[in-house]
Amino acid sequence: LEEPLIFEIGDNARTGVDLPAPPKVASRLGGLEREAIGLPGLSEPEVVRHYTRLSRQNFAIDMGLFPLGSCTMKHNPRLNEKMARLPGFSDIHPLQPVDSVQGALELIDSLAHWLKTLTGMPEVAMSPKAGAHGELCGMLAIRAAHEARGEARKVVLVPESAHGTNPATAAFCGYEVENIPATPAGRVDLSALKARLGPDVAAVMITNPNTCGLFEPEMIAISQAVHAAGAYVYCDGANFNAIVGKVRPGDLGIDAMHINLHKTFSTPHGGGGPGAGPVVFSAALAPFAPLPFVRHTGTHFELVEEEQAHGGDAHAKSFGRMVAFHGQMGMFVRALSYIMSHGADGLRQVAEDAVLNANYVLRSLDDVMTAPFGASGPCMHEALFDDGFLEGTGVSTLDIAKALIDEGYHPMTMYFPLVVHGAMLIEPTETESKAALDQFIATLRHLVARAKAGEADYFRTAPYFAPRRRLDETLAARKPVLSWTPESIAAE
Amino acid sequence: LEEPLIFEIGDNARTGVDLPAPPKVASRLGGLEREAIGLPGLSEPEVVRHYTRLSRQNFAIDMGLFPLGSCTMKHNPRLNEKMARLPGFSDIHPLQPVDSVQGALELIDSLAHWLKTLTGMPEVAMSPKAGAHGELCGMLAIRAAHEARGEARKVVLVPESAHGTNPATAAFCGYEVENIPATPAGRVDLSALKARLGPDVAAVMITNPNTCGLFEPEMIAISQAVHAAGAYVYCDGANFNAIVGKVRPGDLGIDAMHINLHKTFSTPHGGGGPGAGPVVFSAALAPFAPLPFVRHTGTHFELVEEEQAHGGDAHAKSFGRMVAFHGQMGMFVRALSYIMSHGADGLRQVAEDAVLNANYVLRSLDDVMTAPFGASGPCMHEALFDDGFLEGTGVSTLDIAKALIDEGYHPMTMYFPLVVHGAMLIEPTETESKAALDQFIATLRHLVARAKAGEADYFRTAPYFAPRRRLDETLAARKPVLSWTPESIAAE
Amino acid sequence: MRYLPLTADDRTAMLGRIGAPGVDDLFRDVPAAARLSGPVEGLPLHMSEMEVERALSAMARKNLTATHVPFFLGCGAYKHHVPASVDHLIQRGEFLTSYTPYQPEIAQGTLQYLFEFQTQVARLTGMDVANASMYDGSTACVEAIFMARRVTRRAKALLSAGLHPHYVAVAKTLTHFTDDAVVASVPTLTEGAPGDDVAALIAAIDDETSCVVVQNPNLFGHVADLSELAARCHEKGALLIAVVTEAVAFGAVRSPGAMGADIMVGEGQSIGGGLSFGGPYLGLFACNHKHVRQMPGRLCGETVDAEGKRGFVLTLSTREQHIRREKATSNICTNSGLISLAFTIHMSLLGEKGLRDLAALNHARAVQVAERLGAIPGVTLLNGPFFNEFTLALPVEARPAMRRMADAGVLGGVALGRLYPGETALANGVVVAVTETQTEDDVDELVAAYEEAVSC
Amino acid sequence: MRYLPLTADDRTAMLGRIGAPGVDDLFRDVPAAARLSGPVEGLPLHMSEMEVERALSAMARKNLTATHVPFFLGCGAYKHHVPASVDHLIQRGEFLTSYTPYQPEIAQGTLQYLFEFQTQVARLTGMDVANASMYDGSTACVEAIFMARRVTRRAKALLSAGLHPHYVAVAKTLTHFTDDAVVASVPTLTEGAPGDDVAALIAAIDDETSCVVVQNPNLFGHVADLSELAARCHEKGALLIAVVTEAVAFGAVRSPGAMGADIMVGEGQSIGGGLSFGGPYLGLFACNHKHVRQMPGRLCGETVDAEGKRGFVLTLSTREQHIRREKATSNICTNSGLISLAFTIHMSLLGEKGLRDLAALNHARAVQVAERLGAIPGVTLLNGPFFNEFTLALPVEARPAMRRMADAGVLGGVALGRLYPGETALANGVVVAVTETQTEDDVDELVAAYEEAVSC
Repeated sequence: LEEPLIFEIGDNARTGVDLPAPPKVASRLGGLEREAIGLPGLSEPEVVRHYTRLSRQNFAIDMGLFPLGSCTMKHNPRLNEKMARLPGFSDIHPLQPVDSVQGALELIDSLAHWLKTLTGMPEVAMSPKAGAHGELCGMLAIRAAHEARGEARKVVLVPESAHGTNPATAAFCGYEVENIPATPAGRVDLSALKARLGPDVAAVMITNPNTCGLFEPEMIAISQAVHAAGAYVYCDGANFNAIVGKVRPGDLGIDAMHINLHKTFSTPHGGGGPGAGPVVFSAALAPFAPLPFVRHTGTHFELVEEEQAHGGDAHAKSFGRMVAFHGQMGMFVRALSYIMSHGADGLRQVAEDAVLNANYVLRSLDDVMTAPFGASGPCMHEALFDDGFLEGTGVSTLDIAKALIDEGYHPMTMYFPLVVHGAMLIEPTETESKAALDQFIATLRHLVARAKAGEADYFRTAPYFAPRRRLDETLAARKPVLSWTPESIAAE
Repeated sequence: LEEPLIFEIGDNARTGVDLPAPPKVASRLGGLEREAIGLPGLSEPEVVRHYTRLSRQNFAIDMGLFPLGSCTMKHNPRLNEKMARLPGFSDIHPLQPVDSVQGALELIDSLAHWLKTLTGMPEVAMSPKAGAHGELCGMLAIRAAHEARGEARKVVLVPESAHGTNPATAAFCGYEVENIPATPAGRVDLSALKARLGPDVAAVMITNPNTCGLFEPEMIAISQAVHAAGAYVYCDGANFNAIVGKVRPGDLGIDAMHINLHKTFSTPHGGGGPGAGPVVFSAALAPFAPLPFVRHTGTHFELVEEEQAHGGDAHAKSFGRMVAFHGQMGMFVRALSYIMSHGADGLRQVAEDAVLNANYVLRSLDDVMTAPFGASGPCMHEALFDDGFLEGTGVSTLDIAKALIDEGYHPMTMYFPLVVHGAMLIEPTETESKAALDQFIATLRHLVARAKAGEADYFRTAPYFAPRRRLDETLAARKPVLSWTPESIAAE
Repeated sequence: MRYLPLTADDRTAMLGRIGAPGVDDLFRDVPAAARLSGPVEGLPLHMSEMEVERALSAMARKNLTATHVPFFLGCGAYKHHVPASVDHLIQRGEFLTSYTPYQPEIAQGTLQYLFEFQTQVARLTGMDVANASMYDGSTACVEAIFMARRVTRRAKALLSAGLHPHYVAVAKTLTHFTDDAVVASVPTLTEGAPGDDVAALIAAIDDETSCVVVQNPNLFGHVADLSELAARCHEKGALLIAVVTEAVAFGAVRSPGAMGADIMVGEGQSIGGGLSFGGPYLGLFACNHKHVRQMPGRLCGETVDAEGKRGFVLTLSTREQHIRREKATSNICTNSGLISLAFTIHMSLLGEKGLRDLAALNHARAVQVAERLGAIPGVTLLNGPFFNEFTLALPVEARPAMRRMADAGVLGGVALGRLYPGETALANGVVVAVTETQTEDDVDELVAAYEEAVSC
Repeated sequence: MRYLPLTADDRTAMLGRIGAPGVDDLFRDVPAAARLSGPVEGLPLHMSEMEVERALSAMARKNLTATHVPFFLGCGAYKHHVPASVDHLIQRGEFLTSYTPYQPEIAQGTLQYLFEFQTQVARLTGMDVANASMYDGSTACVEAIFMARRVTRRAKALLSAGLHPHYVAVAKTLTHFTDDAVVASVPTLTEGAPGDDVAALIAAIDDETSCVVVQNPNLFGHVADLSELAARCHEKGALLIAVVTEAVAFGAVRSPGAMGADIMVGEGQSIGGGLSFGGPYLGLFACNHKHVRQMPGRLCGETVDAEGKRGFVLTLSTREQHIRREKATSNICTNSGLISLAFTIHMSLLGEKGLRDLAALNHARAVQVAERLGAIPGVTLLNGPFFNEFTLALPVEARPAMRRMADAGVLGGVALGRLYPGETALANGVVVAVTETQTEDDVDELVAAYEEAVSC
């Protein structure tokens, strides 16, 4: 059964809610009454069935292994959902008098304490709404710090293997972006970096572990060189899952790092959000961090949210407010629930198992697939392959990924990072069992064997058993249909 | 991907729960320590994925139309689930002092009031756990009433079209069961009934609307005849959805009727339970109803649960306790939530729409399918067909039902009631839209056309696209494998 | 009318196709005298979701909930911590809104978990096979008595004095109308073994006895070795029915099967279920291979489909009422599907290690609390061996004491006067259950409350 | 370690295949100086689910929740009744634990609801197209200012005095580092039209102006006709950005599109979302066809699959950062997927009729409450037209008055002193929001609380 759109099944008469009749009053809308809207009405049974059916067209962690490199698709404990729905967290208003939300502020303060201690950094800004927003926060603090010194540095250095968000963020903050090449071993080229550093460079944005799944062994040297040049080190924290509890970024000389709560700390991805991207800061950047802040004074939690409150305050040089209100409270509760469940010991085990799982995948496949940096030693939490092993088969990285769908898996990350050809980046995460990995490995080996056996035709039109075959993305972009009208594209 | 059993994926080392370490104490188990158990251990992610995947092999109301006659598979509002989980209902112990559970007793009393008023009956026993248990309750009260009069009547009359539970229940209570034939119009044969009534007859168990989906137009006359013979009328309330808010069974002379809360009042079927089967009683049977009872005295709710409390009490002749504790509290909350949502006006609309939907199906299909009682007038909430229209096609009722699965529907009830050949009993319920019915009707017409066009081979091995093809039920019964062992049947 | 999809236009169009002038015409078979012309009188009209929520929440708030106070009640219903994932999974529409799995092609989800449930219950109880659940422990218990009659063709059941008095009452109610004789006696609070009457039962077994029904741990928390009783039953051709009301005990106490029971019935609410004021609960029923065809209730069995793939179906249904009508083994038609699913998921999460750890934690905490309460002057701890529940003798009548304690916000135990209202010899007794859920503060408040109660 | 499936045996076997002597060997690239030898110091170890629940519940209980007290706060976050089915559906694992729908073959569930969401938002706002949501209203607002710069190639934004001060602050923070000039002024509590500066804005538009940003209803609840302002913007080549923070108003107040707005940004929390102490919320963003390629954020579009079946994909992604890197229209990578799903489901349940009824109910209740509060001696109702929110001038400073009210268990409004801490001219102002959720008792308590506050 094809699932129609709600606009195709609703009408004007039905509704899925009942409401008490309004009291009779004279309207005070000033004559600005609403015109026709054009929304369909449905009863509750129809709505429940519609969205239940739609959901069944999705793949999800709850259904199977989700080896999406750099996305950390790990198990989402339902305890976290339950905790986020406690009325004491879910049903409080951001502008209630602070005495009436002491528990909420305590929760934010507790999570902040964990994040600072795990990273070894003295300050954390909690309000950024997602990873990219956290990057923005970090870069704004860096820019504010330079401005406070009266410097107008214009350049941000970004390694080739950076996440796409990094250059976008730097540009958004008004910086010119320059790339730094990678070494043959997939790391930042330290000498190239040193050569480029100078008084025009504001910051280096680095990802560590990097997007090849490798730790930067020269990280301390990099930081020292950057600091010596008067610049700051921004670290993309998307890959923190590989080292949480094992390494404190503060010990590596990082000045700012966002933490994707929806990656490392398992708040659900929810089909694309909401996320949360708190940013930890070194002592050098801490004064510039954005408002608001929770401050613990004895038994009371204060909320520092007024820019006017700067005088004499530790946040006197704050670059200001990034969002209305105080950040992603619902995500904070989930993350703290996850963090407390693991504890300092469990989080360390998380990193160890994530890295162990990735290396197990790497070493179980590198005889039949090509691992460009496999020879340089262990990977961190994700295993990177290129498409060298597909040469001459007529099968592409994309084809392998789509064929995985029919085997019950989400595709791995494809064509990223850009530094290798036809990249396949596999991040199993620590919440997959050895049995699940063994099954996944066997499946991939089977597909590789079929590709090498000349079955390119099979691959080129996979998947066959998904809710949809391959979709025409060119048509969508060429002739954008972005909202429903009675004339369907498919009917043409 | 085939989903293994937990016994095939677990081991002894894992667990999906964490617990605080126990304090060290000397055991007081008297040396009776537990021997080896043999349960597999799994982590939480594995368990969540396993049961999520299993769930996806089920069909459910949330997925599509469920036209299962006599089962009333209607929409299950999520409000009811939310209400049942309020800690004030879900987290109280049945033996707490009654002063600490006044709200719980108020809820039971409120639901009891609704059930009594809707049925026009003066008393209701809330504790029966399900429909069949309610039947037992009703028949025990009837037997107790006869005993109280010093009579030892031995026979219960059951019409041909009765639910299978009815004769089973009567037999369970020590009665001999005799059948009453149906008229060609699918009703109880009143003259045959009158002819059989006599001093040995304890009760008539009747279903009204009956299992052919028809109302018994002579119901009042039946009751009068039964009462005149000194017997009681037990009504199977499974089909109450057809008349709720339109007709009060008390006005028809019924002495006892169970109400399947999981049918008429939408507590979820849950894959086979739990249900709840309160029983309403006429004044004649009320004194014999089972304990416990909630009694409202001014502002206080009492719980009458002690058999010793009989003296002077309205329940002095109670036949006793049927279950530990007070019945299906969780189901009571759901049912009351549903009932209050509809109100007296909405429940009346429920019956009207349920009957309208069934007649619409009947009249949209009776030109291509055979409706044995179609000529006698409207049906109630379910439309009955027989397999006359399949004569000579080589296609059976079962085949049609299984073919429906591939079209996205649950099969209708098959081969029940027994009074027609190859019965197909379709109960759409009031929570299906006209559009959903039109689609269902079109699908059935299409299948009928294919059957008549000679596609018997197609039907005989349907379904093709379900999680399983037809299963070998004979093998299962001949060689029962009722718990897991490492040797799978399928492997042999 | 948020749950009703038909619009006025729909209704008109549909009546048109039917050929009926109005909806009342469809009800023309109803005798005119019984037709209501409008909504049933004396009842309110429909309400918004918000209003229903308000009204029911107001009722809910009037109850003292176990989570919010020191809570130590047991006697057949126990508070344990249930992982959040259990309730999440059982609420998936595919489980919640599905039907009894009579159409196995589209019910493998339900059928496979039932097969897992049956296997789990069989292993926990030390029996060969378990059914797919029954209403609750009390109804499972009387079903076992009837089953023993079918197996032994005898009709006298001996019920232990340690059996939950509600279970005794249910057995008496239902057997009143059959030929079964039920022999039950009032328990005594013997120090060291309250409610234990194994020796008396052994003495009472005769050639008429169909079965002996013993709860273990019994109502008073006492744990007994049933092996000798089992042997004696078997000598006399009777069945031993073991009853367990606290399923967590399976993780610590020797199983009924290992002690020689023929049938095990129990209340499964402890695993995966909530207190819910007494229902819905989960009847467990297990027995040995040789009696399986006399077992009541649904059974799920393994088989293969037309392509040879493993699959599951309801089986041996010739025992059941919908096939056998008046010759069925019981009249039960509904099981506790969703509650058995919660049990299965919680048990899968626990695994053997988790269950043993949970049981060990329950036992150790109960021992601690028992010793603290027993040390209060005037309070006597009656139990020798026990699992997580024990009986105290107070110097005052227990039922009013527990009421006063509840008024002060402590749910301190089940007074025996509540369960045996006429029995003055039991009136000072109270049964206290301890699980993993109470905090140290809860225990301190409990001890203080008992000290206060005793000093009154 | 309930979330970690690897056993000690697994780890040993896996290290064997890898050929590593131990797990620390896998971390050998980490500089020795930065390797921790054990768990991070100063943090607790792992906890059971029960213990975590206890600790977090203890924090939650310290907050005064909107459901449990008379609650009348708004100013950008509103309490409405959300049907239970919404939260049920968004918790389905297939939605909750899925990823951004970059693999459309296995993400049609997400993609189709995004397409429905976009259509709903476009129709509600009276605009042609909407994106698939942004973080919240405040970040959507600053994105609209940047978009106006891209469209007009000008860099001066005029912000209405009636715009939420947090939105103003966010715009100032982010534009500080770009070339945009942001002009904003302090609102005045003009009787009849508090915070209204439409005339002043019209006067201020010049040839440098990229956009005018006006909230409607504004922070003070005032509802204005923006048509003339829109016409004036268009004459001058500037864009009108309309901001709506209370999405229920779409059911009662003329839409931004109908008034001539070029971009509509808003906070969608009111439909489907909870208060959640300020987040996660839902940024709405809509504009007209001609500007769609300058629109930030994800877009879902209709297409067909290889078999010709209708399907949906993320499209026009060349605007986005993962493709464009430094040339992207914004750096946003995450939307508010699950919150947009809640919005879509709640809106589907409402339908046009339900939304209009809900808005009418909000308005009527607000008018009633406003009149009662305005009748209190000393209290002045400042609003002429308003929807469900209005501003009062008290004879006393409002912020301490609201604190005292909260201490007494009434959340009576947002004191303007909280939002404009330095502005003494606003210090006696308070904004009161009324929705369908307050009972008559709540209103009575509110009125009594204000009478008390005024008399202090």
